[in-house]
Amino acid sequence: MHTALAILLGGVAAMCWLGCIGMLRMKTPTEALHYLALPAGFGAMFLVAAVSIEEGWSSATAKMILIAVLMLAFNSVVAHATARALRVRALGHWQPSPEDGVEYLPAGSDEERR
Amino acid sequence: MTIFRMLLLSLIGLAALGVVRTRDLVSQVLALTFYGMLLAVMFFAFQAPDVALSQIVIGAVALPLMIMLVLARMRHRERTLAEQKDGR
Amino acid sequence: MSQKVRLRIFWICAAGFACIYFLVAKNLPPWGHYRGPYGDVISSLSVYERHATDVVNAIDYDYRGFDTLAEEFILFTSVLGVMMLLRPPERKATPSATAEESMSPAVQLAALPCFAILILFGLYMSTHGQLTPGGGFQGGVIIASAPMLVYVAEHFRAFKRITSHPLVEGLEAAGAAGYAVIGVTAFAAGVPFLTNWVPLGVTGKVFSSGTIAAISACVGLEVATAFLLLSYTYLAEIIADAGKTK
Amino acid sequence: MNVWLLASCAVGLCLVPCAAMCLQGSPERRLVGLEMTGTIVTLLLVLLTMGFHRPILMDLPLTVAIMSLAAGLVFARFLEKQL
Amino acid sequence: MTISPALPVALPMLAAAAIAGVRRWLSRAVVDAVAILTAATNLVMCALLLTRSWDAPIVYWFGNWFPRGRMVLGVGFVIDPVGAGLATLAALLMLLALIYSSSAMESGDNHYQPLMLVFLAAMSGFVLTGDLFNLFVFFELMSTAAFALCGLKVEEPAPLQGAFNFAVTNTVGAFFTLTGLAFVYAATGALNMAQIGSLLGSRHDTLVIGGYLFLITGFLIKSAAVPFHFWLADAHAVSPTPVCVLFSGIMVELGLFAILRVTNTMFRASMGPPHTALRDVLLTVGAVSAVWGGAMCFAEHHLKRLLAFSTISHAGAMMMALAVNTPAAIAGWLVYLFAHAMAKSGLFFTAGILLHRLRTMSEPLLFARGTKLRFTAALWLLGGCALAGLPPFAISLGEELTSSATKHSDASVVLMAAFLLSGTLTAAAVFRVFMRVFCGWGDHGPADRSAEVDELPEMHEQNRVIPARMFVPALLCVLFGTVPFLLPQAVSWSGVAAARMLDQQAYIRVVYGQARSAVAQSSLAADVWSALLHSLLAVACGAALAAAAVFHKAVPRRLRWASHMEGSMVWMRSLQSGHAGDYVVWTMAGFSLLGTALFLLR
Amino acid sequence: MNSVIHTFPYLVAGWVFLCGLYGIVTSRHLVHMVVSMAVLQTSTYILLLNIGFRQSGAAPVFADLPPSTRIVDPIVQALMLTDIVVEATVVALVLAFVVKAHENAGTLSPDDLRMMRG
Repeated sequence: MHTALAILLGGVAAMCWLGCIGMLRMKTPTEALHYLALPAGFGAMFLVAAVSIEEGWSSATAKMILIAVLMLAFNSVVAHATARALRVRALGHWQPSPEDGVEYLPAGSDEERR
Repeated sequence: MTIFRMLLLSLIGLAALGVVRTRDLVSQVLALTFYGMLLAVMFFAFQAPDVALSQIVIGAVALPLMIMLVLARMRHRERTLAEQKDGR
Repeated sequence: MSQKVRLRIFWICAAGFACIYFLVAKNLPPWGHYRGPYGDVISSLSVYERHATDVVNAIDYDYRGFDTLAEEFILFTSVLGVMMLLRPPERKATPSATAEESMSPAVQLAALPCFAILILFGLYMSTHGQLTPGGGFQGGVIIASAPMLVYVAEHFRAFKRITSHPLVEGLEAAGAAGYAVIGVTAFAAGVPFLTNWVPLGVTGKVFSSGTIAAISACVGLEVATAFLLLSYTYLAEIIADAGKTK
Repeated sequence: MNVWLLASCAVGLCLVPCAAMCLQGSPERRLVGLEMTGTIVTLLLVLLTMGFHRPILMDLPLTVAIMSLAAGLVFARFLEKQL
Repeated sequence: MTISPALPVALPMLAAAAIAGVRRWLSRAVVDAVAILTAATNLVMCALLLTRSWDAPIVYWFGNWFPRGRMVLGVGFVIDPVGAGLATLAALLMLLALIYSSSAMESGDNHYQPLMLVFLAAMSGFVLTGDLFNLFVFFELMSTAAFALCGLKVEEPAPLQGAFNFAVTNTVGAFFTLTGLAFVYAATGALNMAQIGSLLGSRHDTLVIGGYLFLITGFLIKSAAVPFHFWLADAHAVSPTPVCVLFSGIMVELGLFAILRVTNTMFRASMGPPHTALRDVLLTVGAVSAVWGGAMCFAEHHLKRLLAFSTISHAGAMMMALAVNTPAAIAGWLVYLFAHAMAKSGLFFTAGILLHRLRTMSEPLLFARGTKLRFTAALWLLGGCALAGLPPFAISLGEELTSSATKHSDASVVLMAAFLLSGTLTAAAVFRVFMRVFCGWGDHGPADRSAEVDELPEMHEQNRVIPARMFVPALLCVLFGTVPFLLPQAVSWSGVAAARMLDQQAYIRVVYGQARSAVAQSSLAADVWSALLHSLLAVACGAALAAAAVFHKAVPRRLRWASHMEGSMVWMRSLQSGHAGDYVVWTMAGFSLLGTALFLLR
Repeated sequence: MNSVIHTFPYLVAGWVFLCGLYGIVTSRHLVHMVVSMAVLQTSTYILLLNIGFRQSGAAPVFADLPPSTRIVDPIVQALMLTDIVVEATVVALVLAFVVKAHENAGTLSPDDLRMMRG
């Protein structure tokens, strides 16, 4: 049991470190944004496992699960909103257009599909 | 744990200097938010959960948000004034 | 005084300040070995005499409740001051010429559950103040931050309807006055101002510890509405213009 | 000093790269760093809570999670539209 | 029925919240009536508390938390005659200010009255409390209300800058105070002032000195001591008249009161005699402020700023009384405080009437335009005489009492000189305005930058007739200013109050519910003839100085230093730079100097 | 080493105080000045917290603790709670001055905004 706990917590720390170092090494903010997923995804999952090992089923575990769900569900939205803000600040618009010279999205993704 | 606390305090000292030395206002607000988070962690590590909680909601969210709103309002006004000038 | 001169004087004064501060700090009790009895006495009393398990909240809303009353009125005053300073001038809304894209559907969709969670969590926080960390103050700020998500989702009309209602202002005053009124009710029981005179209930339950819970609720109301008013007052101009582009 | 506190020290040191992100550079980089800080602080507070053996304090990381996500959304919107 | 000591704080707060909640639906007249009624009730309640506190200080524990043994648990009010008297004075001035503003001011959509009521509650709490942190919280509440009131006239750019500078300097001061509070808490582990006093005893190490230094820095900023004074002129120049009355009449003095309270109830044994450092330092600060403020006052041509600088000068004079800190000196301080509050309020009300009629505050622009305003002129002249202390106005009585406490010591010369200079210079400035504006003598006089700051009148509509409600407060102030002189018991009463204030041991005993102290007797008597002589000298010198400045063409070229003083003290004026960063640097400089002096002289 | 640890936290509070003052003094924009003021305020939290801290003391919440546990000083925490509110509200009010000054004067550099000079 103790070993499992240690491994899980080590995993959390490793995810955090990987995320931070990756974020720091990336040149553009958009690239750095990708590393948010490591601690928010894997870190939170590992932590749920670790807390439930330690506590069994208790209110703390429930809260931890809630935290993990929140992180998984909303971190993607926040990352999307941030990416959008970064793109709009860099290019002045969100919808892709030929003058961009950068293809972040497949052409004509949003409007046409509607 | 003592060493961890000391490191946290040193980081706070650094971050405080970083916040006041940032001249760009939007950057400064973001730095202030980071500083607020750091303080919240420190309060928690120093066994003050109540204070950490209010530091999170005030120092790391409400206060930067207020400053952000003020900056937004001023930019908005500057922009509309510039547009009115162009319109004439 | 030019920047250079000011900075030069600053460095001299900073050296003086640092010396004084160092001399004082050297004589402080060694870190981590504080011995003052005040906190210990109160924490040994609060569970038995007030049935409150969160000592910090017991201090804030009972032992030193008078400080908190004044603090609530600082908040009240400053909201009043902000509203007075930024009271809307007679100005026509000038819709922005450059049409802005609205936020992505993903954000608009996510903002609403987040709104609900914030409100629920804020209510939880302000009602459990005497038991666990938290309390009216923190809960109020959390509740007040929920409408910002409505704003982010660009339901401007809904945001305006939530935050600019005259009722908000009334509730803010009611929250501030409520605290003082709770204090005054103690006179009816023949005890001094702000005495916790109602039955204390069972330790660990939501409706325990007497007026602490009631005061916490009042503070929550006051803080939530105060921050709503603040955010609306700062955003009023932008909203007026944004509403016109739609 | 238990394994939770050890882990929290390791995670806490991650705040240094976050500080490097948040205290210099363009607002965009800072925003990304800030969101990373929110995530790491949430995990850190969970670890500390368990390390102090006070599961009652679990409300705090929950608050941090909710508030930092909400704040992330709001900041992103303002950075996009107004600032 | 006895009045609960909580009510002077709770009632205005409740009234303010009630007004603010429904202010949209209330007419101006109703709101004014409620506010005036509340202030009047407060006045009565505070007066009753004053009479009750006469026999023994009233101790009131909020939340019914009586001390357990030697451990004070909750927050307590300890009401002694000085505190209750100041609360009464605050309520009186608030009443007059509200009466004045009901006819003379726009109320900013009824935001103004609740702010004033909160201000009143804060001042009452500040003077009545016996708890250090409570003192700080009310200090902040008072400051917050004051900032908001200062920026009331939002249409003009100047008020906002004045209010901003005011807010920044005072908030920085509050942080200094809070740091000091933390040090004191670390040293004693208590927050009740009596308990701190008994725990500190005669401890005199760097922690105690530093804690004291940090604590009073905030209060020194509030009481506008040089070099912490810069915010005051900016804030006064831009505030509406009734707010100026409260700032000058009572708020600045409350800063002094806080220094007195802190020094006497907590640090009397540790900082007081036999250590003389504190006395010398405060005496120096007071003397410098008195002279500096007077000189700046004479050099100023914006009427409200001129009065603001005279407040700095008089606050410096009062600070010297605090420095001496014997029963006679504190009694003198009380008389001085009351007389000055009345004189200054009368002058500010009169300036408000001038602004209402002639629509500017700049002396060069007002030149000879007041010749028809006989009644206003009389009020202004009387106010000038009151500032110089001409009997029956009581300032000179206070000066006499204070300097009688230092007979035969080296401080007495400093005191006399500073009092004389302060009275002369401020009176000269007021007389100069009188000669130029109301008599039309001489010429426009030099213009300066600050006088160019144009001030909009406080009412939108042009109103040629002055309502009685504007005159009555000014007149009442001038009349009240003579009370301490005409009432023979006033001096002995203030002697009793001062003796109460200074008896630290009795204070501590009362807080712990032990033996009531015996009623103090006072055999103080001021030498009226000496007071008369000094004040006549001040008035004569002031009039001469004013005449020399106004008729500067008739003065030989060699001797024109009066008009030089009026027009060309560039370096002193350039320090008043309107930059909040500068003000904070001066605060730090003052703090470092004070600290160095206290640490080196100990 | 021990004596360093015994005073270092207090010195950090003093350092943050100085940082805040530095920010206010060198500020070229009123909003920057307000933010520096907020930083200055945090120094008081750090000081208060460190004064009341006890090594191996628990957080003062007795929901899951036996009542005789050694805890850190709750008083300073109550004071800090009050203090944090005071900070937020004062900043809100001062920001309103800043907004209004911007609308009236069009600039926010304290060097240009000097109606009050002399």
